[in-house]
Amino acid sequence: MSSDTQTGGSLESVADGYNDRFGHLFGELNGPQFALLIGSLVVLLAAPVWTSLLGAGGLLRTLALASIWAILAMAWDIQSGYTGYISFGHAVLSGGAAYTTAMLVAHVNPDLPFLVTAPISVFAALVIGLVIAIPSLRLRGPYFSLVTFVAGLIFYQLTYAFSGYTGGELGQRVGRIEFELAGAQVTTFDPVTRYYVMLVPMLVIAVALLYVARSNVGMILIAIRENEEAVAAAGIDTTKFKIWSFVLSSIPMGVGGVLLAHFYGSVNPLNFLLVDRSIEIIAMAVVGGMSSILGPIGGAFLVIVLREEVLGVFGVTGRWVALWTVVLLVLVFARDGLFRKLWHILGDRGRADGGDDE
Amino acid sequence: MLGAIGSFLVTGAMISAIYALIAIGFTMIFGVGGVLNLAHGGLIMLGAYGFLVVTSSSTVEFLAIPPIAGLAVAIAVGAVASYGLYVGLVEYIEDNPVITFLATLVVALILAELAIVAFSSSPRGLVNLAPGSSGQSVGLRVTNLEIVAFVTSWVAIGLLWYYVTRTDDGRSILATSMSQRGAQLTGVDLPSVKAKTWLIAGALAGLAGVFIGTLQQTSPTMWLDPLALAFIIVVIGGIGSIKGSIVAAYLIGYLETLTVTLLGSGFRGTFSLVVLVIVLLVMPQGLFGREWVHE
Amino acid sequence: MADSDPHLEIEDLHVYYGKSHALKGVSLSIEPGEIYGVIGPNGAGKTTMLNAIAGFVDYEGAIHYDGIDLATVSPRDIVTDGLVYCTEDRDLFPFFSVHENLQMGAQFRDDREAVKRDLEMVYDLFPRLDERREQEAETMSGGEQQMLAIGRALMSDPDLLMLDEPTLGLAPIIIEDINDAIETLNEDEGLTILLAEQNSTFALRHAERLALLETGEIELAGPADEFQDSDYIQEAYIGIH
Amino acid sequence: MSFFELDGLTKRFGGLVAVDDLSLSVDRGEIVGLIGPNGSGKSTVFNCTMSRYTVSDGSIHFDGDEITDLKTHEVVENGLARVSQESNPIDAMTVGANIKLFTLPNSVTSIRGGASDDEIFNYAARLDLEDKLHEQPDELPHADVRRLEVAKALATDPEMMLLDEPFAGMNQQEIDGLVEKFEELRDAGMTMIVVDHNMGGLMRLVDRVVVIHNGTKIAAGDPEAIAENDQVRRAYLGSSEAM
Amino acid sequence: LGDEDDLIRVGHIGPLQQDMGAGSENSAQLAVDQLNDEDGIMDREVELVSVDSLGDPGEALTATEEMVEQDGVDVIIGTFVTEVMQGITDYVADVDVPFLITGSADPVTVTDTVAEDYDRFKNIFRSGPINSDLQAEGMVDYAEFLADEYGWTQFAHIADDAAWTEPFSDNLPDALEDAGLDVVHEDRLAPGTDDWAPVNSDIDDADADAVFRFFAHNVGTGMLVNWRENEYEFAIEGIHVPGMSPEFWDDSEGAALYETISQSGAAGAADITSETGPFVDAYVEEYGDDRPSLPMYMGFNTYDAVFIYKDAVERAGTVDYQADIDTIVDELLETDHEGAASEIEFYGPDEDYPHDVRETTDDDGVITNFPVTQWQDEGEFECVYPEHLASADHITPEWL
Ligand SMILES: Nc1ncnc2c1ncn2[C@@H]1O[C@H](COP(=O)(O)OP(=O)(O)OP(=O)(O)O)[C@@H](O)[C@H]1O
Ligand SMILES: Nc1ncnc2c1ncn2[C@@H]1O[C@H](COP(=O)(O)OP(=O)(O)OP(=O)(O)O)[C@@H](O)[C@H]1O
Ligand SMILES: CC(C)C[C@H](N)C(=O)O
Ligand SMILES: [Mg+2]
Ligand SMILES: [Mg+2]
Repeated sequence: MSSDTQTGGSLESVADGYNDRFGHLFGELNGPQFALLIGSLVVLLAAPVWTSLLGAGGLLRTLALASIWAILAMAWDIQSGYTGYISFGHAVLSGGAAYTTAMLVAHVNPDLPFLVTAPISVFAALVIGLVIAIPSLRLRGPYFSLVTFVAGLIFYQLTYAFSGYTGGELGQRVGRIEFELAGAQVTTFDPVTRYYVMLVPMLVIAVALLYVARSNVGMILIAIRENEEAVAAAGIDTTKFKIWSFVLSSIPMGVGGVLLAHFYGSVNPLNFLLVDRSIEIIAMAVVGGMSSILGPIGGAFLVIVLREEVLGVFGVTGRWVALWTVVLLVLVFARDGLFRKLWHILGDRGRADGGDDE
Repeated sequence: MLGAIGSFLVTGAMISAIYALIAIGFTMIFGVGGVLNLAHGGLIMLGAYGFLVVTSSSTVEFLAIPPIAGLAVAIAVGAVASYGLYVGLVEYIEDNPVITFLATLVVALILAELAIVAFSSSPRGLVNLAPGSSGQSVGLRVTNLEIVAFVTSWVAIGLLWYYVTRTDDGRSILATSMSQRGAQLTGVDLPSVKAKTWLIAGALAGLAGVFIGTLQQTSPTMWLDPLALAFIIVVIGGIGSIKGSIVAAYLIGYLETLTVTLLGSGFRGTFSLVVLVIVLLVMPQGLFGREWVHE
Repeated sequence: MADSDPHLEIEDLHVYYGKSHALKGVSLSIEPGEIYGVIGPNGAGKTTMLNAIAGFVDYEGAIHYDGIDLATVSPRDIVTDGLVYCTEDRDLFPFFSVHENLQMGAQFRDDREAVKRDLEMVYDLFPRLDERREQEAETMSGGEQQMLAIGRALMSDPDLLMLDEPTLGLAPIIIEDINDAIETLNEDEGLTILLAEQNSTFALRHAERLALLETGEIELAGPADEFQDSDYIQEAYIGIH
Repeated sequence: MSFFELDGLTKRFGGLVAVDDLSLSVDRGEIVGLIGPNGSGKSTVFNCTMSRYTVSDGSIHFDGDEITDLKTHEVVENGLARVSQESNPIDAMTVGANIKLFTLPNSVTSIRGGASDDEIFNYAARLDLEDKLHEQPDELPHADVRRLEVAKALATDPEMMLLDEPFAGMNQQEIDGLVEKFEELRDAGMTMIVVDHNMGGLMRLVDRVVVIHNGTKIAAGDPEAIAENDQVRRAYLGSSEAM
Repeated sequence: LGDEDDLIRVGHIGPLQQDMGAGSENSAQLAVDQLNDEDGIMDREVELVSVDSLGDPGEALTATEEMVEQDGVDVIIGTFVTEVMQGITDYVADVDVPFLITGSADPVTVTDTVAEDYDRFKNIFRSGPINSDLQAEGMVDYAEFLADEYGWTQFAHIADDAAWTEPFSDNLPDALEDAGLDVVHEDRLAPGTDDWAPVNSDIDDADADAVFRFFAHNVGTGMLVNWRENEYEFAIEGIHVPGMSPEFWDDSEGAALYETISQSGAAGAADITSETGPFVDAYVEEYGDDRPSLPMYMGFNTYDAVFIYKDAVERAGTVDYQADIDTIVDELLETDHEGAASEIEFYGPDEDYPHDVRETTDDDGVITNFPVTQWQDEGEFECVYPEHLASADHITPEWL
């Protein structure tokens, strides 16, 4: 591709520096793409500063919430977006982790520290993920989606059937995150700390998933989506990789679920298990651009900011009508996702050969 | 004891007929277009609210038409909405099953929220088509409405069965489900077959909406359970098989009645879901289904 | 209709798949009652041309059938007007029986008596199908499926039959059966046939006139005997016969 | 024991016996042709070997090991590769990536691995695809797609290949080119079973022909003898004209 | 926090998209408007900040934080669902903002908090309704009334599977037996039950004369329809929150007929105190065309709470809860208010239900601030119990 960048060679040379060192790990970038990434990162890391300057403390809470959903959307993407086995019940994984935390607190010991409940809950998400994945991955296409959809319904109903343990419709209290880190007390009571407690795991997970997605594993997962038989013919155990994708997905889903439980301070079926939640996760990934990891992050921030900050003008119910309508429009008119579009526009403007975001 | 068994059999039969009605429209759409129309539950809800608007004196007073006319309105609302959904949305996206799956579900969510805006989230009752009950003398309790629903469902199912399996038009609908290209090559009028399919499915949904809306309640959340049921029944019965849907509807109807009788209503749906998963794993094509052929 | 009016007339046909230009201005005309062969290497655009005629792809240019501009007619009406297409992929109804598949071929026809006669004709032509009336199409072998596809097309009472690669992947002995069938239909029923073939032997054997298509353009068109010494045929068939 | 051996292989689909007690052996370095009428069970034999179908009865041995009940990927790891009747490229990936996929290790933790760009170039070059590495498969002419299928099979470094109708839909010129490539592979020690209805291409290539009909062997021998065999003519070839 | 201007901000939280929450919000607004028509609170203008709990503890916590940190409210009034209230108590206790509960009924609201750790939770009060322990007692009184009236002795008991009904399930059956009545059937139902045929048929099979059902999350329309169509021979009594909506008659197409509901304020059908009538009239004048056209029980309690807060802070001479919470609490404890719902006084810190509203009783010790209403002919809401407040007689279906 010919070099016609006016945006300044310095940007390009920084991007090149990155490409030389990390390009093979996370994918190559051109100047504008690099600027977008670094810019977004700075905006996110500095959010407590600029939100308080703007007097928009509520926005910080929204961004914290968006970070959690970004984890969920990325986690869905590495499984469904990459393998093409579209899960319609992913909220079960995050919900499972959240409920594990809640039930540990409610039924084992209310004083269990976060550093104990969190790993157990993430592990629970992994177990649930495998319980769903192992039988259902034998099925293809709509059948797989159906079983995951149904798994969501089953878990939803079980919270009612076993309301003695789960608190039924009304759910259970979880409380805040409190733990010690390097001698300092970290608590989500403080809005700024809470924000970073949500943001940092999101960034770590993003880097990890990007690394995996740009590796052999990502290539194989995509190939499974495109043509599973061809992958088997290549001597690759597709079952193993599909299950692996569920593992890669369940762990961050668990992390997201735990964070969300502490963010709300409580769990209930509505916020954690209702089909709407699974669909929201998918909507974020699709709006951002499936199978790109970065796209779903953008999708999550867009959807959550719309939902919490912008569409509120339509009222409590109206905002959902508006939000779902936006999602529907993206599905029909930009089914590859908004952020992927943006990424490709930047890719075309810059010098490097697109961002191979697949 | 006899009374208990009798009432189990009767209750099961009533509910199962309605389940069959719910599922068949969904089966048709899935079978013919390969479209998983997750807005099917939304259409059922529209039927119920359509009936509410025209029959209740508390919504639009001067309307308040007799319930039997309201039934016709509900059927029409379901049919038109269903057709509108197809030409307004599904037609443009049906090439991509994932997008279609998602978009129709989003439509259902939008419909549910709109229902809240229009009617608030409080559930509503519907004017009863057939008040009263029968059978107390022999120790069985059945409301007249259940009897009406049972008979109407079977008439609708019977007509549909005849249409699909015994007429050229109907055979074309089945054929289209197997191969769209083949249907075109043999001169099937695709737009008209699709229109008919969506209209019929929507009409059945509207009809079912009135029965569910009266027997249970009419509320903005009433779309999900019927959808889940339709989904489960269709998969257990086998994609595209009308016979399968009816058998599975009875299986699930009786299973639920039994579960409720023995374990209480909290476990109502859970067992159906478990049965579904088992059926899928043991015989992925369902009882009467064919392997899902892509395109 | 006067003999001189072409049955099918294609003028300056262009088809694009995205940026790629698959047909670049093809013109040809087919007379009633003739067998017309279109040959050419892989990817030349033969299937694309038939798909355009059947209304399955968008095109530029004009296609007239019995004087009707096909652009103004829906794919369904093209079939009911007697222009019937038997595709490369066969496109059978996999879960219908042989008999039901044949019935579907005639689903738009009202002339019940004639349909019955045609059904007997097809069963006469392909005794194999007669033996397997109740077998589901999906479970038939490749060759039987090809017979069924042709049979189903005949049930639509065609005036002009388009056959795309009727011999692909078939055993030599079945190719012979199909040879006989084509000859019978053309000679006894006066059916016009447009035959697209990549393996030219078969087309050369039947067609009265041929067109050679390469990368979307007609390289050569004319009576069959002119073709025997064309460069393409020579090159493509080195080492055969 | 031969290099590759089918022993009493049987495959039933419900009541239908697609392959019926078929035995067959192939020596290292041999090219065997497998022919028979449509529906005689040829592809089914390949599908059983590659474990796309589970075997109803009988056994399959390869290079001294039993491979009857292995999974597809395990069969491939053992050194068998198949070019199937339908081309199966991944259209969303370039030709190069399609080939690379076939070199990736079967390990979820192997993040980087598989063939280097040079190696991929070499695989492609063996089938004259080296100029097309950056094209998408759906932009390629049919013959190139078939060559890509062979290149992918080669990329798994097989010792033996099963070729299902490699010549279908090709003209004579293209067939000749492909026959040459196969001969080069034979010279490099590759063992092959080839299924095709194109007698011109097939008979030139193979050392030996096995004919099956209704899933059972009806004849075997060198190409000339088979072409003259009456039973084969009646069941498959018809009047020799079609050759 | 947000106190630079001279406004006093009254925070309100409830499920605003439901009739209950909307009625409560309207009532709060009415109270604030009435205050501003006079001298406000401590001569400062009052502003209402109303947030939606969405009936969800998580959302409610977010909304509460926002209300306290962004909007700087001086008091929080509301919460309908007990679980929502529990979701925000930790936070509310930590920030010390006075919190007057006006909808949630579970006694643990105070017994697990104020009673356990007074210093931490002292800013939490409930001005209504009386807690479910006391409500259960009230129900026993009512059952005895029914037994006298109709000779009913066999009762069934079913309830939402939710926190607020636990006291009913725990206490009511025993208390009824102690009163010499039989409890022939008991059950708890998951919220969202929509198939009522088995529920009614179980009650019928048990030969109950009446069923006490306690629904706040379940909607009993289907139960009523099924009951009427089958002409089941038992009466339907107890609590049914959706049935408290003045719009329920229309919503249920008249299926509401004959059901009774206990609720503070008696839906305005009776003059419980001298404040009741004027409040209801003012409400109807302002909001009578909206939904709900009457305040509903939470509206009464919320309206009262605004005035209780006003009186207390004016006595305390401060609204600065961060500095003076102890003074404010002390003054709240002094409350003796003639409210629209009833006479309001709080239990003291050392009693069984610290900071909870006291029940009022008549001379026989019968609880009077938990009256029973009944849907009667043509959609009239009547108060049928206690007898001295009744606007009409309790009636039973003609098929009984
Ligand atoms: N749907 C499509 N999208 C994009 N390109 C296509 C499509 N269908 C065909 N092509 C391309 O158009 C050209 C003509 O294809 P066509 O199938 O018409 O050839 P053909 O002559 O029938 O070949 P064959 O002998 O292989 O059947 C080829 O280059 C092919 O790759
Ligand atoms: N999945 C299946 N289910 C049922 N029957 C099958 C299945 N696969 C193949 N068959 C049947 O098994 C028989 C053998 O099929 P196979 O594909 O092996 O034939 P083939 O020799 O490869 O034919 P061709 O030359 O047409 O490719 C056929 O009768 C076919 O209908
Ligand atoms: C119905 C009310 C008296 C109780 C309220 N719904 C609660 O959850 O506490
Ligand atoms: Mg072609
Ligand atoms: Mg084959």
